[in-house]
Amino acid sequence: MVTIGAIIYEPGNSINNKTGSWRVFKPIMDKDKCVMCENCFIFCPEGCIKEKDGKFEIDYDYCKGCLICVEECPVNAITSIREEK
Amino acid sequence: MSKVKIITGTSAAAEAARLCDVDVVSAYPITPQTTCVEKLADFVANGELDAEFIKVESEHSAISACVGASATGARTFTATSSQGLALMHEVLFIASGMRLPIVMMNANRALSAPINIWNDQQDSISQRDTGWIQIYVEDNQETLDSIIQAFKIAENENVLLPVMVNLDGFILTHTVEPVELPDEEEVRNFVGIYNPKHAYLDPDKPITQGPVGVPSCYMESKHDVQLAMDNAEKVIIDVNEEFAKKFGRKYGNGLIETYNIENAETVIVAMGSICGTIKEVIDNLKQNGKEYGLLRIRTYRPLPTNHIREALKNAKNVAILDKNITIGLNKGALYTDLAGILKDKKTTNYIVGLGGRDIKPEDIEEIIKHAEKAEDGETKWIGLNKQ
Amino acid sequence: MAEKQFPREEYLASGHRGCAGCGAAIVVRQALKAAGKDTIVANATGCLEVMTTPYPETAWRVPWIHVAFENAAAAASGVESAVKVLQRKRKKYADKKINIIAFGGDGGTSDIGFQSLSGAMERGHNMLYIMYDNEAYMNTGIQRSSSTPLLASTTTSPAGSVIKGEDRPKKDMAMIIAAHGVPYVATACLSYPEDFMKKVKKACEIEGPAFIHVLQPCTTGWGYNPKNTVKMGRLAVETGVFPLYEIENGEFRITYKPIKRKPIKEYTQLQKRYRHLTDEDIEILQKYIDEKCKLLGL
Amino acid sequence: MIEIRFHGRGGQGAVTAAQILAKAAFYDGKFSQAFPFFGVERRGAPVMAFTRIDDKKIRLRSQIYEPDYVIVQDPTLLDIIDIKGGLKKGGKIVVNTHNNLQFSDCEVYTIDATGIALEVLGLPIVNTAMLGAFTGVTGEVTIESLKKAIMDTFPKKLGEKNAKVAEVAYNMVKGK
Repeated sequence: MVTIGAIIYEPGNSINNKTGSWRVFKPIMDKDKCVMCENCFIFCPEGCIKEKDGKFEIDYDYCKGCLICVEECPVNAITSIREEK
Repeated sequence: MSKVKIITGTSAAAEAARLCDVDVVSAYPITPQTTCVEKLADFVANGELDAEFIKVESEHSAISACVGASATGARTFTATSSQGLALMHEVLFIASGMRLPIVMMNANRALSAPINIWNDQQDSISQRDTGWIQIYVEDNQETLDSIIQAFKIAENENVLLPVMVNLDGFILTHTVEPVELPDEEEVRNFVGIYNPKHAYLDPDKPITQGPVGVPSCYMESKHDVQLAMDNAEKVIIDVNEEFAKKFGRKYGNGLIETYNIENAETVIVAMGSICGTIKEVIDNLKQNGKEYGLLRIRTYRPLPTNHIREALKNAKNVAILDKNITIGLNKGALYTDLAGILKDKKTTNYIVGLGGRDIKPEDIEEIIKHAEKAEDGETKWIGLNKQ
Repeated sequence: MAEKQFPREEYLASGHRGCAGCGAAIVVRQALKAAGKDTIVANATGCLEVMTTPYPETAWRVPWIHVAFENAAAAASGVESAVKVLQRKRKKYADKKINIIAFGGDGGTSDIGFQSLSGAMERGHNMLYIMYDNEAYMNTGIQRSSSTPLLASTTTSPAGSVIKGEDRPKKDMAMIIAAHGVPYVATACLSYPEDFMKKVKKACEIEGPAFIHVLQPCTTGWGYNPKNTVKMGRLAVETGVFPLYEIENGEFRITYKPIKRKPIKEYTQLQKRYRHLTDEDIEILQKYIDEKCKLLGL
Repeated sequence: MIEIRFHGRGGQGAVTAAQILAKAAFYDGKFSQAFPFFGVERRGAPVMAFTRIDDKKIRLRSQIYEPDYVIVQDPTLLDIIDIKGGLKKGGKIVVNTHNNLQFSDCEVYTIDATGIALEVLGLPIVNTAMLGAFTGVTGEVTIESLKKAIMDTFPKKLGEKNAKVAEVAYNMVKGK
């Protein structure tokens, strides 16, 4: 069943698509090192770095492993490892 | 209170849009449509119509803005002709695919080259597969009435398709004749206020319109448009009836109109203003004891094939007139559409009135004579200058 | 840092199908954080549209419409007019101020959508057009657009033995739109989110048409490691390849001035599209950029 | 059904005249139709317009080839156009000229419409004078309806003046 005019009524339902499976490299965040500069947050193409209890964490369901966060972290709080599947 | 005015077809179209209280008009001027948008601009400038008039820079943008406005939930009107309609081509599919009930007046005009501003129906016929309902009118009164009906048809929840009301360029657009303007309040009660349940752009209820139609949904989406077209047949009939009850005028059953068809062995099938001339000829011949009939196709899309077959059940010779030509087949589009459903009849095709070539009563008589004697499937160009 | 710099609301949901390291997604996230919830988006055909809306999935949490490639500005014109008239006639939107934002790529903006954009800007619609510029037709496989920079190699301006990539300089869209006399024009880059978001806010607040030309590095089209998307944008600005400025009611202002411009080689050497350039070619490019920067006072 | 052909030059209001006549006939309780012969002509070029009047609804959509009447707004057209072309036997022609004219097989009426227009209107716009003359000569519409049609075609003051022009021309030919 397609809706009339193929209109999508569920905003942001792309979250059903878990893009984390695309990942080859995996960023690892050290919350203790994090200074909450918000660089990783604002530069993440996936919007998958989220603030929880005053700290940022990576939602691996969607992280595609581009590693922009690793590159942009000024305090080296994020490092990367090979994804293990 | 209704009142009668002596006005052109384009004025009748503009008056209809005003009566329907359209919210957004987006149009680009092109001969012979111009006086329609000029009049609408006047209405807006003088406060007679509370609408946004978008003075776009092309027909492509005209229809694109209509799509944007209609998708937002506004009642939307545009008008164009010929090259302008051709420029809209790709967006016409989008309007129907997105199920937006835009209403358009199209002044039927020939397509270039050579450039020609005069009447034929090649422009709208060339858009027959775009998913728009197409109505072809016979006179200026029908232009006005059809645009009012068009909004009611387009916005019907079982339809939700755009409608193109086609009137012959110059022959109707620039001809003045008496047109009854119905009472504004009555028209507004008849069409109601457009308040779409399916398409709107509202930050409180965010929806996504015009997504990527992946192969797993595209066919279904197109099939739905076809189903909506099927539904439109009944809605057009109902709206025509309801309109007749309220305003005292009707156009056949809304889909087709028959004239003197019961006892006629030879029946002409045609669309648009030429049908008036054909009726005159039929009446004249009747005085000499000869019976000929006319089947006027009012809605070309959806093409009411069952109604057409039924109307022609007693006919032997069916002469199909086309103000367009499918080059490479030497047939008009109406003929190619109908030949398949009229296999048990002798059908002949007449290419008439291209690029403003006048169609005289004698031409109609010639067609009738030819249709009676011709072989099945013959095509004849009428009024072609011989060397 | 105690103060939260950027809004936490996400109007572009995760799960979209952009490449890892996609700049377009960053642009949209930043723009919508600045514009806020009461925003309607019109989107031209392109990467952004395709990657965010394969039916039945959408990444958008604001009302969104896509019509075709060349008409995002025209469609947005229709949306803007409809919002205006529906507020006036039908009391819809509860008298809220609604931001109308059109997103178009460089092809959909500077090439095929140029006419409809010019029309919309000239007509004075109260809307913001954001050109997300990745400097080629990335959606169809990296063909050159009029926004492709000088000497960049694309699939239709390939670096060959006779011709060294794109032979025409980049079309200056911001200045062209400024010539329309619109109240607000700016350039921006995703690597400078405060600057970009401030500009988006301003553009939304200003009555009338606004245009922001935002540079959006593209990992696939430019040929660099995805982790470098932000770095690449920063280098474009630091080298003067992409200056950041705004023109507010006709007044020109540089919004970011590098203390000392970096040599463009630092920018080009990280990208596959410039891999064919010799030192002499880079010299030509450097000269061209120097002249452009001089004109702008950089 | 009667059919009327107007000859004029672009800008002289031949199309408007055809429309006013259609309106006048409608006010008389008849059906009518008016349309231009639309070419690519610009201001100054010869133009044609047509009016049909009938007691019943007019359905015919072809151009007019055999008019009952011809109205010639500009005497200089006489040399370049076959204004009599297709005129029905016994048909009438009304010409704007201060000269005497004679044609075979038809009645010709002349009137110095330009003179009247200049005098009453102060402008050489002759279409309403020609309509007044046509009405006086043929009686196909009433002068009252013609004046009403003129009044609601133009803005108030101009409408009054043009109605006056029509009346002067009407009286001049009436009973001639």
